[in-house]
This record gives sequence, C-alpha cells and structure tokens, in this order.
Amino acid sequence: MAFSSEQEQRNLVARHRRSRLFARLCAVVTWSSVFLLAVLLVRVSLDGLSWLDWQFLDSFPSRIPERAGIKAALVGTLWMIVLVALIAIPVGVSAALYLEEFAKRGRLSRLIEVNIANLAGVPSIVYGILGLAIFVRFFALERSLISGALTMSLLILPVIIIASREAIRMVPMSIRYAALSLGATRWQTTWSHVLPSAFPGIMTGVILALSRAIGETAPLILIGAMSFVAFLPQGPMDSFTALPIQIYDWASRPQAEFQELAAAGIIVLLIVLLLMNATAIYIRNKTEKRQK
Amino acid sequence: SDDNSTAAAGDSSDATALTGTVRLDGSSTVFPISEAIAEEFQILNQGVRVTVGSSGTGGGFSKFMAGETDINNASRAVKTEEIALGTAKGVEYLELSVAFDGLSIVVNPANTWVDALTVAELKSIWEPGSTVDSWNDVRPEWPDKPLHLYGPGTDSGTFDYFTEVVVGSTGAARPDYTASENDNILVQGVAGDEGGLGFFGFAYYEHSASQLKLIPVDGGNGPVAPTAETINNGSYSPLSRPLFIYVSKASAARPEVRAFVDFYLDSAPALVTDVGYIPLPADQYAAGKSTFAAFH
Amino acid sequence: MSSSSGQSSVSFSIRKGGLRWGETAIKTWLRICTLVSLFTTVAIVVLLLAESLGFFREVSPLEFFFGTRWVPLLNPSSFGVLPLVWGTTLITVGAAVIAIPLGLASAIYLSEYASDRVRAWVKPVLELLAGIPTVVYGYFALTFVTPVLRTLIPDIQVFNALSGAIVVGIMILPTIATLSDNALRAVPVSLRQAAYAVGATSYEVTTRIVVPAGLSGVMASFLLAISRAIGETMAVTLASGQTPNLEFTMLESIQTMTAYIVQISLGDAPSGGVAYQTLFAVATMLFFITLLINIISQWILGRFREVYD
Amino acid sequence: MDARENADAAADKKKGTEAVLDLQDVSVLYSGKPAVRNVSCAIWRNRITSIIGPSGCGKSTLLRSLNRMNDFVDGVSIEGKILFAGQNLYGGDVDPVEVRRRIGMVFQKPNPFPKSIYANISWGPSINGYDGSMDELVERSLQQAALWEEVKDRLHDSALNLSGGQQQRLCIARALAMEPQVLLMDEPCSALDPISTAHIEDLLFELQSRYTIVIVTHNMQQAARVSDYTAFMETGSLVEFGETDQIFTRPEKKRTEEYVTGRFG
Amino acid sequence: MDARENADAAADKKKGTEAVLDLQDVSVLYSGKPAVRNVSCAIWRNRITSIIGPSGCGKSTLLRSLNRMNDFVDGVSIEGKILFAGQNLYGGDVDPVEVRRRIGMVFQKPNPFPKSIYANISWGPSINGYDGSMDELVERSLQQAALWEEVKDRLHDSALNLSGGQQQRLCIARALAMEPQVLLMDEPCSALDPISTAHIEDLLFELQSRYTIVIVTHNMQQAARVSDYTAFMETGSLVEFGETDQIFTRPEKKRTEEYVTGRFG
Ligand SMILES: Nc1ncnc2c1ncn2[C@@H]1O[C@H](COP(=O)(O)OP(=O)(O)OP(=O)(O)O)[C@@H](O)[C@H]1O
Ligand SMILES: Nc1ncnc2c1ncn2[C@@H]1O[C@H](COP(=O)(O)OP(=O)(O)OP(=O)(O)O)[C@@H](O)[C@H]1O
Ligand SMILES: [Mg+2]
Ligand SMILES: [Mg+2]
Repeated sequence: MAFSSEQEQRNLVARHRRSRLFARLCAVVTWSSVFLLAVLLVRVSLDGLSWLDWQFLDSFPSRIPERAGIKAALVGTLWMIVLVALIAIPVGVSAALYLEEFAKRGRLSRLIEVNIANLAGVPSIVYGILGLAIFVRFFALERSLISGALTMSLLILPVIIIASREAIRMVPMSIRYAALSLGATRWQTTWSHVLPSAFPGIMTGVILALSRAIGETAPLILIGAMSFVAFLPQGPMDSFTALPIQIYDWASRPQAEFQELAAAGIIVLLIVLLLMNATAIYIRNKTEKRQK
Repeated sequence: SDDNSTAAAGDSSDATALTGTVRLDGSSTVFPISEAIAEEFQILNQGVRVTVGSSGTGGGFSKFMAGETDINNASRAVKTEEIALGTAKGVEYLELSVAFDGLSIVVNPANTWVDALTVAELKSIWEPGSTVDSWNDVRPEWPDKPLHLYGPGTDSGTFDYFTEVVVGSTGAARPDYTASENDNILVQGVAGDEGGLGFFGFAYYEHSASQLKLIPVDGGNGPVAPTAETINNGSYSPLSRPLFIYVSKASAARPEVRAFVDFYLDSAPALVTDVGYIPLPADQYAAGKSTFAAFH
Repeated sequence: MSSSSGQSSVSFSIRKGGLRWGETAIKTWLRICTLVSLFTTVAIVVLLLAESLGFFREVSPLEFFFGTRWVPLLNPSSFGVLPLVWGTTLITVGAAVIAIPLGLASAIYLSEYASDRVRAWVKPVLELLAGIPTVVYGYFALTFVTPVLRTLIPDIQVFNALSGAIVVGIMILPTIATLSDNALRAVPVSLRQAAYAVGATSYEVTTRIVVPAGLSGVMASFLLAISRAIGETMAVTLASGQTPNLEFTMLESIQTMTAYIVQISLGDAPSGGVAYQTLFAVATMLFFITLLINIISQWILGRFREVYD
Repeated sequence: MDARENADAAADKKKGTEAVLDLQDVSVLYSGKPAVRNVSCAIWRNRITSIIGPSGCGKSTLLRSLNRMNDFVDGVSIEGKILFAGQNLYGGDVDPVEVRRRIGMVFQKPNPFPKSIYANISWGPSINGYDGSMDELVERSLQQAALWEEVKDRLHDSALNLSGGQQQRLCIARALAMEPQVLLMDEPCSALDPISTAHIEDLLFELQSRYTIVIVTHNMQQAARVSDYTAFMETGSLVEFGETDQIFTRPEKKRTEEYVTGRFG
Repeated sequence: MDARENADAAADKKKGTEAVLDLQDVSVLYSGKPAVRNVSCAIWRNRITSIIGPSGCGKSTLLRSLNRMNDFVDGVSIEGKILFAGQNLYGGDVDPVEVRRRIGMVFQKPNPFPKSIYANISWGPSINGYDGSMDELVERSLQQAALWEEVKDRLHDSALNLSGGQQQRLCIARALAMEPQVLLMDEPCSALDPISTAHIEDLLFELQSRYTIVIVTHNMQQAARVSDYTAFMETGSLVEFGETDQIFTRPEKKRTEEYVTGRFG
C-alpha cells in the first residue's frame, strides 16, 4: 500500500521485522521451558522406570533395594495432602473472604496485606523452626502427621490467601448487587454467589500451594518426620514419613540402586502432582462451564 | 488366641507377643544401620512399631535428652551441652558402640603421583591456616597442580572426628574446602576434579571405587589402606571411628525397647556389613550386651 | 395469584429484629482466620529474636553483621555472616537474571500470542513445573547442568554458584510466567485497542503499553519468585555445595543462608551450644532481609503502578 | 394496548393514591461531594414514576438511595429523610437487609446468577424463609414477568443461556418473587434490543396495578410511554416533578422543555 | 452556531465531494453468523457520516471493519470489499498497521493510556517515526481537540486524572496527532455528561473541514445535530442511507421513520 512516503515505508518494514522477531523469541522461550521439563522428566524416568512396579508401591523401606518400596511415604504424603487441604483451605479462603468482602479498607487491612505478602516470602525452613517450637513442643502434638500438616498449612496459607483474593476480586460486583438487592445478608451473598463464582480461581491457587507443600522436605524433617516408618499411619497423631524425605534419603545412599530408587520415587511424586493438577483443571473447567 | 496361623512362626512365637513403639532418631550416618535392624526386627515382631528419624546427631540428642525418643543414633560421643540438657530433664542413658566407619582418603583416578599419605601430611594440608595450594606443596617431587579439598560439612560427626585425629583438635581445619552433607556429592566432586582430594565414609568409596583412587594412610606403622579387615582389626588407624547408639534408661524399662536393643547387638555383625559399614570385633558386641543387661 | 403484599397496606417493620447471630458468628470466624497470619508473623519474630538473643550474648553483633569469615564450627571459629549473605545474593541475582527475562517472555507469549488452546495446555504444564520438588532440581543441576557447564567453562568447580543460580532460575521461571500471564491478561483490551488504533505493531503494543500497564502484577510475580529463590535450600545445596565464600565469582562453591540453616538443623552440632544458636541468628537475619525486600518492593509498586481503571 | 384500554389507564392515573416513599430534602454525597442535592418528592402507590435527565445528573445515585444499595459504595453519605411507610429508611434502628427485601431493584445490565433459571428465582425467597410452594412461586413470578412460556421447559438450564432481554425479564421475575412493595429499575432496557424493550414496557403496564415502580431511563420516548409521573433531574437537582403528560407537553421550566424536545443531552 | 453559519454549512454540504471509503456489499460474520449483511455505501471526504440504529444492530461491528480493528476479535470474517483510496482494505498485500495509522479511531469508553497526557499524544507519532517537533505536534493536537487550555499546565500529569469528558477529548487528540485521513468514532459521547458532549459536538464541527468523520451514536438528536449523512441500520442491514436532513424529515422507509420519531428503540 502506498499512501505513505518511502521513508515511512522502510521504517514500517523494520518495525514489522522487530515485531515478528519478538513474537518468535517469546514463543521459543516458552517452548524451551516446556522442553526443559521434558528433559527433566526423561532423565528422571530413564533412571527410575525399571524399578517402578507394584512391589515398589506396596513395600516398606528396606536396606535391600529389591525389597524397598514407597508405601509408607506415599500414604504419608496422601495423608498430608488431605490434612493440609482440610486445614489450610478453609482458613485461607476464609481469610481471603474476610479481606475482600467484610474488612473495611484501612490501616489494619493494609498491614495484614503487607504481612501476608511477606509471609509468602519467608523461607520454608523458618516455618520448620516455628512448627517444631509451637506444634511439636508447645502444643505437645509430638512428631505426628498433625504437627506436620499444621506446619505445612502455615507455610502455604499466604499463597492460598493471595490467590483466593485475586479470584474473589474477579467476581463481578453486579452479582453481589443482585443478591443484596433481594434482601440477602453479606454472608448469604458471599456463600451462595461469590464463593461459587470464585471457585475455579481459588482452585488454581490451592493446587499451586498444595503442590508446593508436597515437594517440601526441609521443614518436615525439622519437625520430625521419620525417615524409616514400616507401618501405615492410623490417624493424625501417628508418626509418618513423606515422599520427598524418602527420595532424599535414598538419593544420599552410596549404592547406585538406591539412586535409581530415588528416581522411581520422583516419578511417583510427579504422578501425584500430575493427578492433583489434572483434578484441579478438571474441576476448574467443569465449574467454569457450568457457570457460563 | 487361635494358634493355627502362628504355628509357622516357630522360634519367634514368644516375640510376637510384644507390642508398643520404639522411637529412634539422630545421625544420618548411623541411620542405615538402625534402619536395617529395625526392618528385620519388625519382620519378627509384627506388633512393635519402630520408627527411625534422621535429624542429625545434635538434633537427635536434643529430642533424646528431652525424653522424646528412646534411642539416639550418634556418629560421635555425646557432648557436655547435651549431657546438661539430659540432666535437667532427668534422662539417664547408656552409650553402646555398634559399628566402625572407616574414613577413606581418595583422589581422582587421573592422579598418578600419590600412592600414600602420612597423617602429618594430611595435617599440613587440612590444618587451619594451611598454605598448601598445590600438590608440590605437600611433597616437592609431586607436580605443581592445584589441590582442591572435599569433605563433609563442618557440623558433621565425620568432620569432627577427622579434624580431631588428623589435626589434633575438634573442628580445626582450613575453611576453604568444598563441603557437602551428602557423601555421594563428594564422590562426584573428587571424581570430576583432577587435583581433588577428599575424605568420606568407606561405604561411599566402595560403591564408587571405579571413579576414585583410594589412598593408604600411614599412621606411623606404614601405609594401610582401609578394608573391612584393616578397619575391623584396628590396623587402619587413626581414621576408623566407632558409631554409637544411646539408649535411655526410662525407655529400657519397656520390654519392646529391651528386645530391640538386644536384637540390635545380636544382628549387628551381619547387618552392618549389608549397609556398607564395618562390624566391631565380636567380643565387643557381647560386652555391649552385658553392659545393657546390667543397665536395666 | 396472591395480590396481598403489593396491594394492602398491612403494617410491617423494617426495623432490626434482634441481632443476626449466625452472621456475627461467621464474621468472627472469618476475622480469626485472617488474624492467623498476623499471629504467625508474631510467633516467628518472637521465637527467632528470643533464640538469637542467646547468640548475641556470646558473639558481638559487630562481628556478626560485618565479619567477612563464616566458620562458626571450625576451630578457631569466626561469625561474620557476610559470606552467607553474599552466597544468597549470588544465587538470587543469578536466578533472577535468568528467570525474569525468560519468565516474562513466556508470560507475554501466553497472554499476547498463544491461541487459547495452546495456552490451555502450556499453562498447566508450567504450573506442574512449579510444583516439582526442589531436590529433583538439585540432582538435575548436578547430573546435567554442571557437566554441561564444565565442558563450556573448563576451570569451573564441581560445586559452583552458577549451576545453582541456573537451576533456581529454571525453578522460579514458571511462577513468573503463570502469574505474570494473569497480570497481563488483566490489562483491559481497550488499552490494546487504543494502541493498535494509532498504528502500532504487536511488539510496540506489548512492550510499551501492555507490560507497563500490568507492571504491578508482573512485579508481584517477580517478588514472589525472588522470595522463593532466597528461601531455596535443597537445590542450591546440591548444586553449589556448602562453602561460605565471599569472592566475586560464580565459578566456585558458595553457601546460602538457608543452606546453612538446614545444615545446622539437620547436622550433628549439639543443640544448646553457640554453634546451634547461629541457626537462629541467621534465620532472623533472613527473615528481616525478606521483610525489607518486601517493604521496598511494595513501595516501588505503589510508585510505578499504572492504574487503568 | 388499544385505545379503550389507554383511556381507562389514563382515568385511573388521575385517581388519588397514597405516597409509599416520601423524600424530604434528600442529598447524596460521594466523599463529601454532592451528587444529588435537596430532592423532595413523593412516590405514589401503584404508579410508575420515571426519572430522566442527562448522563451523570444523579439518577442512579438517587434511585440506589431508595433501597440503601448506596451502602455498598465507598464514601457515600446521605442527608435528609426518606420515609417508607412512615419510617425513615436511614433511621438508626433500621435493618438495611429488611429494607432491600421490601424494595426490590432491577439493574441496568441484566445480572442473573450463574445458576439455573429456577434457582435464580427461588434463591431470594428461600433465604428469606419462604415456606409456601416454591414451584408455584417460581411459576407465578415468571408469568408476571411474561417469561414463563419461553422458559417453562428449561427451568433447570443455566440462566446465562438466555438472551439479554430474557435475562432482564428474569431479573424482574427474581425481584417480583420477593413480593416487594416497591420495584426500582435503573435503565432496565438500555442494554436491550427494541423487541426486548417492547416486551418489558408491556410488562410494566401489567405490573403497575400491583406494584409501585420507579424507573430511570435515558430514553424520553420510553418515559413518555410508560410512566404516570416523571422527575426531571439535572446536575443533582430535581428540576421538575409532575404527571408525565404535563412534563412532556406543558413543562413549567424552560430547562425541562429544552431537554424533552431534544435540544440538549 | 448562529443562523448564518448554519446556512453556510448547509450550502457547503450540498457540494459534491469524492468518496474516501467505498463499501461494496460488505458482510461481517462472527464465527459464521452474520452481524452485518451486504452493506454498500460511500463515506464522503470532509463530511460527517453518522450511523444510527437500535442496540445490537451491527453499528460497532461495521465501524470496526473500516480500519481493521475487527482483526483482533476472535472468529470474525469479512466478505465484500472496502475500497480506501482505490485499494481494498482487505486485500492480501495490505498492511493492517498502515491502515490503522491512516484511519484513526475513538472508542465508546475513553481509554487513555495510563501514562502522562503528553505521552498519550506523542506515543503514536513516535513509534511511527515522526521526526518533526513533538512539542508542537502535541500542542497542535490538543488545540484541535479543544483541550489545550485545560491541560497545558499539567502535560506531564497522568491522563487518568482527567474527567471523563476530558479523557475522551484526549483520545480524540491522540487520534488527530496521527493526522489520519478518516476518523472513526464509536458512541464517543455515551459515557459523557451533557457539557462534555456539547464540547465534543462543537469539536466535530471544527474538525470536519479537515477530516472525514464517521460517528456511531445511539442519540438521534446528536446524529441530527452533527452529521451531514446518516446511515440507519437494523439487525445487520443498512435500511437507509442519505443526507441527514432527508433521513430525519423525509425518510423513504417506514422503519426509518418509526425509529427516528421514537416509536421504537
Ligand atoms: N462511586 C462514586 N464515587 C464518586 N462519584 C460518583 C460515584 N458514582 C457516581 N458518582 C458521580 O455522581 C454523579 C451522579 O452519578 P449517577 O451515576 O447517579 O448519574 P446518572 O444520572 O445515573 O448517570 P447515567 O445516566 O450516566 O447513568 C456523577 O457525577 C458521577 O460521576
Ligand atoms: N465478539 C463477538 N462475537 C460474537 N458476536 C458478537 C461479537 N461482538 C458483537 N457480536 C454480535 O454482533 C451483533 C452486532 O453487535 P454490535 O456490537 O456491532 O452492535 P451495535 O450496533 O454496536 O450495538 P450497541 O448499540 O449496543 O453498541 C450483536 O448481535 C452482537 O451480539
Ligand atoms: Mg445511571
Ligand atoms: Mg456498539
């Protein structure tokens, strides 16, 4: 098209080139990240895949690699997920609801906001120290699943609150007005309309947070998760071990077979993560569809 | 009540009556031994739940001295601060040696010049303020290649022991060595560094022997390389060290703990080898058993 | 059909009929949940300060804050925390230098260029990447990144800050990418339209309008990621070793503050001694450093926020 | 609407009726800045009152103050009195939840809940402890809103699948299900196509025998067509209030005349 | 505008002029569903053309197709031809960036960049390689948009601190700074108060001697006041196109008459 000068025309060609280059660069970067994940997964699975069988899933730890399995750690991790979810989700979502729907905008809510942002950045090991002092010692909950779950809950609470607030904020005001204009109280409005609409977004945050909780090792060891447990926990007051601890333990053994067991353990952990993410995405898509 | 199913259990039939929990924690070095013992013990005693943690000798003692665990795995002897903690809580305990760990001195396989090192040479390399930066600082005839050091972290029992017997004072060492808590990582370090020199547990050398070159140590009676035999009979000196468990007196009153400790000392000679450590001379286990019998 | 309520003038009251107990109870519960976060902070601060007090009775704060040698367990010991701070700085800055441009580029790709279908796949994959245990990243560094680095830079040490920074960078990249993507997508379409309507190319619209407008959310994602980098333990320990080092190089082993805390809390040092108390001194230091970073960045955010609504 | 009906309606309008809402010197301020200034007028039972005026003159603000929806706007404050069945809406002992239950509202943009059609209607009554037959109430409300025939076969479908006009009628039905004394509507047709608009205007005629309705509109033709009384506002003040006929044909104020004849706005 | 000027303007309008945009059988489809159907008409140089019609009839869709802003809407496709200076806007060799640079647009909701007033104006020219004096260009554009006096002392303040009407004039100034051949406006006054609206209408009169303007409006009074030509659309089709006088006083189609006299909509 030629309604512009030669100069402008050349300029435009250069701008288009830069624009295309930029778009490609962004694409390449993104796909490389995905590729890195693939490399990581392939490296891990090559080492561990041959060990991954039913015997591995159904056995307790052992000094003999062929006998060793991941049962206690897997069950411990599943317990942790359930307990942490039961503790952290209600508390985190409640706090987010309070801050978004009920609190007056003021100094206190500003302070709490900064505080939560800061807690999200506190290293996990510090939570381990805290959990040991408060839950294990002060509340005498001992070195139990519940101590671990409470500690992990504190650790991921800020992430859940931040993500939930974001999701709650996205719910259009018009929905709230509709409910309020029918003579609903604030809580009725929140419970029946705001929360269901924000659910998919909250779900995303919760899954990200829980994934983080699953992968953490240091705070758990610090508050006293065991490395060898040859029974399944019967209740929240029982001793426990968890996947990352078992993996870490195997990885630091001298025998090459244990390194491979560690890799197999990593695969199991990734599958747990994958299942959780998939569940979240499934629920998210389902509720999103229902609301559309 | 119904004996049909237990008929095959044979000699362990009296042990199956045991119930309760035995809680161990402490050193990650001793962990594999205790784990192996716990595994076998549980097979024989289905009613007892044994848990083993690995929060370090120090972390373990702080729990042990608070009465939170029954047995503490230790890669070093208990320290005065820790004893004080126990005294405050009224915790009495017994120390039992369970195995030897031979610290292995290794270099990169590409290192053709070193065939042995004396304790004095090790000291000159590792002592605080050491000026040894290249191999010819150790012996002038060795090449002028940079010397890099690898060893366990400064807070580990292994490191404490090494500095105590080599340098002469616990914790005295040059700070500029590459440290890792994980001996596998140290293996990788030395295996990947032509001028590298490192020390770590004998088991880690055994399983990576092809990547490393083991250096015999001359403690005054000629160079000796660590082997199961030289460690067990004490000729690999001074770099073989004992590993311990500590048993609390209050816990030893419980039958399941007693059974566990007895089983520990009985089966240690076989199981210790399984996990890469060196058993004590047989009479020492017997001595341990009788001390323990007198203790409870 | 009943026509009663609209029609009749039966008297009714709009006055408060008693308190709404359920409502009040729920509000109280919500408020308590909110306060949990405040209590957590208070508990952390009290605990750390109380424990580090013992440490500072033995070691002068001057030595701790300004000393350049960190060998608390060696004999003779020295308690200068700067090498640990330096190690943390190297890892954090290195990781940020890698993750910020790459993460932002991925976020831009997802929000501005990718089709909805691609985005629906790539985003969960990135979220998965964010959930992989850090131990895994550590072994990835040791068995993959470091060997590659060693062929490129022959005199790099086996344990080196560079390798640690790279994996931590890879580790925090997904956090930046997904959260920044959310922020960029929240920038109103009307701004993009305004920019396109004056004849801008997609590059210009993205870099000059969309990213600046979404900057507050983007910066928040940087912040969260950097906090994670500062707090990262396992991966760094495995990749970069545990040697406190105050030298201006990424080719040697270092130790970070968190790595030190883990080392002490899981090691063989006796609890109760000065060596053990260093743990709390370092943890306190770390807590206040992250607090400082958070406050500074909140302040920066406040200044640079382009409000678009 | 044929001619005879129209005549009847007109006759009806002339009849006296009581005031449901009585505004006395009402001002509404946003962070101290007045958006509505000293408005006094009455809203008559079973009549349709429309509020017209240029954009930004305070129509919505005034309307929202009639059922305390302004409570949810930051920094809003109200002066003067609004009497509702003799009680001041802003009295200290008044429960705003109860006020909104009695005075319903329909918004400019249709805002159905992202739930089924049935649930949209039944939610309000159920939280307010309605104990009659919910099915009947839903049917009756949808019939009143002239939506029943169109949706009776898909009551459990999502309300979001309805067209804009249907959604707006659903919102009206939802408000009617609460059997409010007064129904406030803020530009209920501005987002709608002409056919939906016509539907809703028909509906207003039908509802006026049972409900008191206040409607804000930017469309003067609409105000002229549907309402009995008209309030004309400008920059926060009530310029003129009177019977619709009079406002559109013999306005007292020059400003009103200019506005309704389209000379500005 | 006094009577004499009006007469002049009217005389001017009668004069022949060339077509800047020539729409030939244009249809616009959203995922295959037509929103604009077979529209043919011409946009005349230095004239104001308004597009009116009920909500949802396709006014915005048609307007956006004139500078390819529709490219950013998912699933949109276009049939027919739009000739601009003789070239088809949708021809394969046409650069849409170039098109938008030549045919400016002002949107319904003011959408200033969250930057300073100065930067809002200068950004477009600077990325397009403008090499004259930027200060002068900014001043000139703001003057053309009748905003200069109000903002000259705070050019480096954020544009978001301006009132809605000022923001909309800023958006016009931003478009003018590109010196476009055509200026498209989509309900530029719908979010504005009457005073701002009057400002912008005045502005349109001033701009028409230099620019070709197409304006979408839902306000018939406004269309009647400002435009030379009027297009009336309904459900995607162009019902009638002609001089504004004629459309409002002697419409050819019954539907048009009903609409402009307010009988529906
Ligand atoms: N939340 C608010 N905070 C501050 N000012 C507000 C707020 N809402 C409205 N205003 C101002 O109050 C005045 C009246 O607004 P209102 O929404 O009542 O006008 P309106 O007559 O309904 O206009 P429209 O026809 O555009 O809907 C306007 O100047 C507006 O800018
Ligand atoms: N992005 C889209 N996808 C699908 N359909 C659309 C989209 N945008 C508009 N439509 C539909 O196309 C038709 C014309 O819409 P358009 O926005 O052009 O109407 P309009 O005349 O500008 O209305 P208004 O006066 O309300 O702005 C409508 O039926 C609308 O629902
Ligand atoms: Mg309004
Ligand atoms: Mg439109």
